[in-house]
Amino acid sequence: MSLTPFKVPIVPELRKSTILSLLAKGLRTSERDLVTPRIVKVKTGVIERAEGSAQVELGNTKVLVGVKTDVGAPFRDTPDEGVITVNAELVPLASPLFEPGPPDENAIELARVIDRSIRETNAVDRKSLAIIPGSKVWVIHVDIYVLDHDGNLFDASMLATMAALMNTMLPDYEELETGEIILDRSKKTTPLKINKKVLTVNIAKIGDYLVVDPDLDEETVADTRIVVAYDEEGNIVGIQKSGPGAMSREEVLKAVDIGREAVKIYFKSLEEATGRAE
Amino acid sequence: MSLTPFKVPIVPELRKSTILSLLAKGLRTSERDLVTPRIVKVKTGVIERAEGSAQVELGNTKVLVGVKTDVGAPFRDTPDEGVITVNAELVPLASPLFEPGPPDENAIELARVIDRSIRETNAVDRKSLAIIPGSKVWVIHVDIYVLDHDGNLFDASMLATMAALMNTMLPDYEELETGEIILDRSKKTTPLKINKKVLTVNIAKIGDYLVVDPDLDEETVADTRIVVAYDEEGNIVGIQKSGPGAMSREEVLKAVDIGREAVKIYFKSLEEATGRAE
Amino acid sequence: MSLTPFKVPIVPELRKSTILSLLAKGLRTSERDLVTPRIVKVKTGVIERAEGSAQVELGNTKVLVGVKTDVGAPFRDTPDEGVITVNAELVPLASPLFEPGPPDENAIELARVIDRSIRETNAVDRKSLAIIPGSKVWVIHVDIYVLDHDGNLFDASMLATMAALMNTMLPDYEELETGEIILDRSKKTTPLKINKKVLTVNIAKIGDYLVVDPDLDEETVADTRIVVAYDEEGNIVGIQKSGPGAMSREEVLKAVDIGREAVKIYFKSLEEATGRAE
Amino acid sequence: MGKAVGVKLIDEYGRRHDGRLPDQMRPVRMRINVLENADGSALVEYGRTRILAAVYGPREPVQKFMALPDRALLRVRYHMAPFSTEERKSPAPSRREIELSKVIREAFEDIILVKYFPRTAIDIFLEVLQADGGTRTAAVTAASLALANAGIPMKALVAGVAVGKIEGQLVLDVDEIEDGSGEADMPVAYAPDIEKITLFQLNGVLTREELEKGLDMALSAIRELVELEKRTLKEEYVSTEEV
Amino acid sequence: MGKAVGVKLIDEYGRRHDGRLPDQMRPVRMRINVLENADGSALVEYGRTRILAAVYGPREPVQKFMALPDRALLRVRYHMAPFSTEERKSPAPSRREIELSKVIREAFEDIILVKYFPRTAIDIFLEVLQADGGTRTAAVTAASLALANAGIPMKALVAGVAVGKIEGQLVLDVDEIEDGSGEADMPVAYAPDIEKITLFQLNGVLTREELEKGLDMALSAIRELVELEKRTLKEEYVSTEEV
Amino acid sequence: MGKAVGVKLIDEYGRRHDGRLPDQMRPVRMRINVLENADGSALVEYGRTRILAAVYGPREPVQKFMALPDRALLRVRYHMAPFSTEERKSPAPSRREIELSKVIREAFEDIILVKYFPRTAIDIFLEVLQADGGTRTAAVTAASLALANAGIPMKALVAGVAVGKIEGQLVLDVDEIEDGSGEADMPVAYAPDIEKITLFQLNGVLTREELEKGLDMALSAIRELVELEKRTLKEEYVSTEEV
Repeated sequence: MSLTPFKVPIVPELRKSTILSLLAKGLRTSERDLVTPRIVKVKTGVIERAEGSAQVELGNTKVLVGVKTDVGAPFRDTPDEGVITVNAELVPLASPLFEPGPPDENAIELARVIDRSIRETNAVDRKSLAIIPGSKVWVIHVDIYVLDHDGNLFDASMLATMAALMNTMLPDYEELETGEIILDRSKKTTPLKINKKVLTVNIAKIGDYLVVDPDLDEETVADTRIVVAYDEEGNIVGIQKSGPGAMSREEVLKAVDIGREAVKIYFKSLEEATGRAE
Repeated sequence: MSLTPFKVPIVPELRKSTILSLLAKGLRTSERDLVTPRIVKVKTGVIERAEGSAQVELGNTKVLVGVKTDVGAPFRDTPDEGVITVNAELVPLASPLFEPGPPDENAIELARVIDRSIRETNAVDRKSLAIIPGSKVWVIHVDIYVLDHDGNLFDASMLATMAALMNTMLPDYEELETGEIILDRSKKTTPLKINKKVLTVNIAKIGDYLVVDPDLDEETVADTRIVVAYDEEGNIVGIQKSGPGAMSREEVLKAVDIGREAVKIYFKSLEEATGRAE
Repeated sequence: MSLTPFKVPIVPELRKSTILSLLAKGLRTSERDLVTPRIVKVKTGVIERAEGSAQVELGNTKVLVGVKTDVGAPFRDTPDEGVITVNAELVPLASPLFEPGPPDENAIELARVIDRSIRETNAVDRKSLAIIPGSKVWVIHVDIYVLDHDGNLFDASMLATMAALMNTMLPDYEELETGEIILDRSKKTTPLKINKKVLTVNIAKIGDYLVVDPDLDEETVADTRIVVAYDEEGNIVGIQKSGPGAMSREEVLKAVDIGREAVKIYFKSLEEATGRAE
Repeated sequence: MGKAVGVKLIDEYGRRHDGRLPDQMRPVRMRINVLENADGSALVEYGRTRILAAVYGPREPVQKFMALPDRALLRVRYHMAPFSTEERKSPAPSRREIELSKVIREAFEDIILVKYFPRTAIDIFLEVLQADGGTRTAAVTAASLALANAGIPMKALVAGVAVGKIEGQLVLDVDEIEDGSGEADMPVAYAPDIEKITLFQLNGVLTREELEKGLDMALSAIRELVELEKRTLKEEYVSTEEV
Repeated sequence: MGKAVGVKLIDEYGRRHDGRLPDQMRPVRMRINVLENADGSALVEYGRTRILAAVYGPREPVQKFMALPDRALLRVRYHMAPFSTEERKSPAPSRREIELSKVIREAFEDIILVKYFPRTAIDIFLEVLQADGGTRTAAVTAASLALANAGIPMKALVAGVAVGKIEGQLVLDVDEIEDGSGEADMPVAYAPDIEKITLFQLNGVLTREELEKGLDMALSAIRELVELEKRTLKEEYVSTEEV
Repeated sequence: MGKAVGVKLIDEYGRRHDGRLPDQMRPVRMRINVLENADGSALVEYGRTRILAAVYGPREPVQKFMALPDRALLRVRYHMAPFSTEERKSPAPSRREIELSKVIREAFEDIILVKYFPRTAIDIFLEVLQADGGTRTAAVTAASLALANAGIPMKALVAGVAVGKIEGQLVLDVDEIEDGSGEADMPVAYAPDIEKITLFQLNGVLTREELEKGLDMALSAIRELVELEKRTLKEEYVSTEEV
């Protein structure tokens, strides 16, 4: 069941007209142009005890991602592949809009969009995660933790997820004669095998304008948003129109093109943080 | 925890007195006598991909039942018998009275009354559902889906359940050397073995009158209801007084006798639909 | 998430000043001194079909504890030890303050404080509960059922738990060749091995006074409470400050000393009821 | 709950496994005023089956939007203690408990004079402390006593008992062993003073004749149970063993 | 849902496993007024995918605090019947169903004239009776019909369809077999009369060119689907097989 | 969480496994103003244990019926991030988290001047980002800082620390390894300026003398921690490693 949100902040008409009149001049309240994201900071290894982690700041939005690994059973239809789960928590310390409780539709959508981008591109090499094919595989838990919400949780979470996965080291393990696997989490020596890097660009439609990386005010006044995932070759590897409202055919295609340029900025930040430029 | 319903439609006194004054003449608003159900339509095989299915219309009440099968472990105390589960969903499209959410007490009562009628009579041959006695048996899931609620969900659901079970074909399977069972749902060749046919008759007490198959208006003004399950031999194979209110000893016995006649109409509809008259 | 209780009974100021002026004279509304608990009644074996049980009355507070046993898997890090679980239900018949539903923070705190007192002292010999070390162990379920709430659920529940555990007899069992364990609950011949007896004393701070075993009125007006667990040697085997409010260092130490005397009264009641003075 | 195999439940002399005759109840004990906080309370035992009932109200409903303008709201919870059954029962309400809460509530909707107390709630909390068959009917009896003990006006007292069919024979007040192997179980609640059946279920197969005979066995036993209730309300405690 | 191994999904003549051409839809059936209680209802089939839609409202919101002062509250539930899938689906809402309920609600937020009905709720209930690929897009089509059938004013009718990529080729209206082995699945909902895309997702990998081509395939098919909707609203029932 | 077997946790020179003396804390870092949206926030580290605290309020309670006429309602959530522990922790609140939320809330009920803000709510959200022992006491310290940072008036600042007993010896600020093998763990929160103990638990066995000695170790350390809090409130960031 999905309901029209009835507890959203009401943005004064004045605010909206300020945003629009700035956009008409090619400007934004955050003093950047329409196609440039806010300042991005990516830091990996921020949770030493996790197998992988990263914190991303995108303007005032702050997202922490931790990766934990475990040994479990594979899915029946992919017996020789590891399992990856993505979960997002919009914890209440991040925003007056968030309340404690199980993930709501926004948290679930966020996690699923990121999950699909990784899964469909085989970004993490799932075959390399089989320990005993058919019975024991690595289970990779990606937990997205939003710490400060100032809009565009998609791009910040995707970037933090990708950085955390690239930062992940699998623990050493011992295989007992019984087939049981005993982990030694104090030793983590095997990097998670990454096949592909994937990032998203969230583009908001405000009036007739398309703007990259909307902040919370912009998201609130936006007509709608489209989130596009790209790989480094510029392929489109996932899309989600998110939010009420509609776009024309031309706007969709234009957004895809704008995003393809903007994602390069994110990829640069990712490379700088992970030192794994390829 | 059970609460007096506090969101029931209030039937105007006028409506109730209309119903009562018609009953005094042996008539009902739906232009039938007191002991005759509404027009029944039974159609089987309506969900092609399910292992069995049936849709029943009883006046304006419409119920869909689908049967899915799976392989699972038997109960510990009946290691050589299959498992049957009955679940009812009062989905919100069926009535302004239904809200989304897990089954409430009405849905649970409905499912359990039908479940008991089937179980106690061994209507489905559970012994024939053992695949490897003690470890692998068929699990038969009966899902009752109410699509339009105009009263008497009991009889419509029981009829649809019975018809769907008679319509059920078990999938072919292969037993691996490991003991694992692999289903091939594209081939369904074994009919589910039915030992006995069981149907219910719901009888409402309105004032001093007993009426068969009450519609929603009648249920709302009824003092109470009694649902009696019968097999084809006329044995009583289950009873549930449902709804607030009470009955005298004589009313109970009279209801049981009225129901025993009325159930023949339902059995006829069942036979016509399933072509399995015995 | 924990909230300031917003549905607590409001104790009239008058009541509070009555309590305080009595305390100033070393008296209490229940006609006892500050360091003496209410009259205690302990009765064991009250639920014949349970493996162990006890009912405790502490003034008007009444708690029933039942112990059920089962066979299950040990925890991974203690493969040769049995498992003990403690659960508390504040069932709504016990108080107008209790509502049906899953255990709230008060019930959870109660269960966990008692659980820790037992666990940390190895009060129940967990090693003796291994059946097949590494795979099959006894699982001991302690269920605390509050029947009448007139304050100090901690001491009454702890006493009932201890008495019920001392009353517990493990069922006979048969080990099949498959390694499966078949219980015969009709024969219970092996007493649960108790290493240590542990009881708590709940001390409320009301103004500048410390009172043992507060009743509900006293708990309601109390500034805070401290629950101290002791073994028979007078060691301190658990503490929980419970309730809002604070205590000074001196009050804490004084409470611990007061409790150490008061607990002897409880131990005496326990011994009389169980006949297992050691 | 498993079916006992090969055990004769009725012997050659017509005696049941615990020595009872077919139309004989287990020893019954009733007591009121067993709890301090509740407005009314009762403890009822049919043999080893033991039910504790508490009644609160009429009082303000927990949530105001539930209040009914023309009558009291009834809330009933039938709940089993985790230690009441052979294997520990999870305290979370099962589908069975949800259904039984409903049928027990409905057994009292037309008995309590709910019109006297508009906008209030009357709560009936039933705890199965020990389960040995017949818990829902003993719960009805306990609820009736607790309601009377709370001074809630009722049209009449109600009591319940189950009739079973084992080895082809109708028997009164089935216990767990008999229920597990029985062919039918028919719980009935009845208010003799107004001749109303307020709860009625059948789980199993009966002929029309057996139904009528079984029903009459139940009604007859319930008349005695209600007499016991009346004595209990006067004397606070009654036991058929001591009679 | 497993990927079919070694099965050719497009043959040498460009035909798909069920004989369709790449840009061909499955047989479509639409019917309105299929339910009595709902204010509007529709049954939509794309091949074996079958969706039942009901609309209630504008009516009072279930909980008053949800009411919005300047517009109607929309509630959408996309739900799969337990028997709609290959293996039984638990009736509890899955994460997938929660997401799809959201994107379908958002597909109508800007289509329904919600400003006309402040303080009310409009409920769209979508039940997947049988799932064979494309359920969310068929659900959008069914919702559009049920809304119109309920007389809810809308800016335009909406319909949906998914374009997939299998064996390197773009194909219209993928079914479950194709989806399971496909490289991409792109569900689109569109209101042709106002030229608005109201739902858009891509699951898989496409080049920029494929995206544009696929989108145009979808929009073209949706134009025809909306024509069918219009005919359905006049004639109550339409099937492309009978055309 | 398993007990380390055969590992000496205190060496012959009285040094602990990480080189600390018995009465020595791990390196402590405190920082405020770490979040933008919260009215007050703090990050507190005791060694590898890391707690993020946010305070919102006084603000309107989420649900109006919770509002208290004479004081602010306090809401506290102690919550562990799934990646904070050795094995992933489910984000659903555990019984342990529910209990700790309660005792931490109670540690502030008498510290915050709740009477100043009737009918409002003050929310304290505590996220354990990394858990290495002592999370509840570090959480109290973080909450105290975040409350001060939010400008919520308090009687005094509060801080917390746990004293443990390992190999017969009392030690300050136990970490996870020590806790796992320890004989006792005693978390204490204290407001030195008003000499009030606001949180106090003991998990394990102590003699009367050990209790007093351990309590004094804790109080002494807390006095220093509160001094650090005061410096942090002036300087925004403080670390004992840099001192």
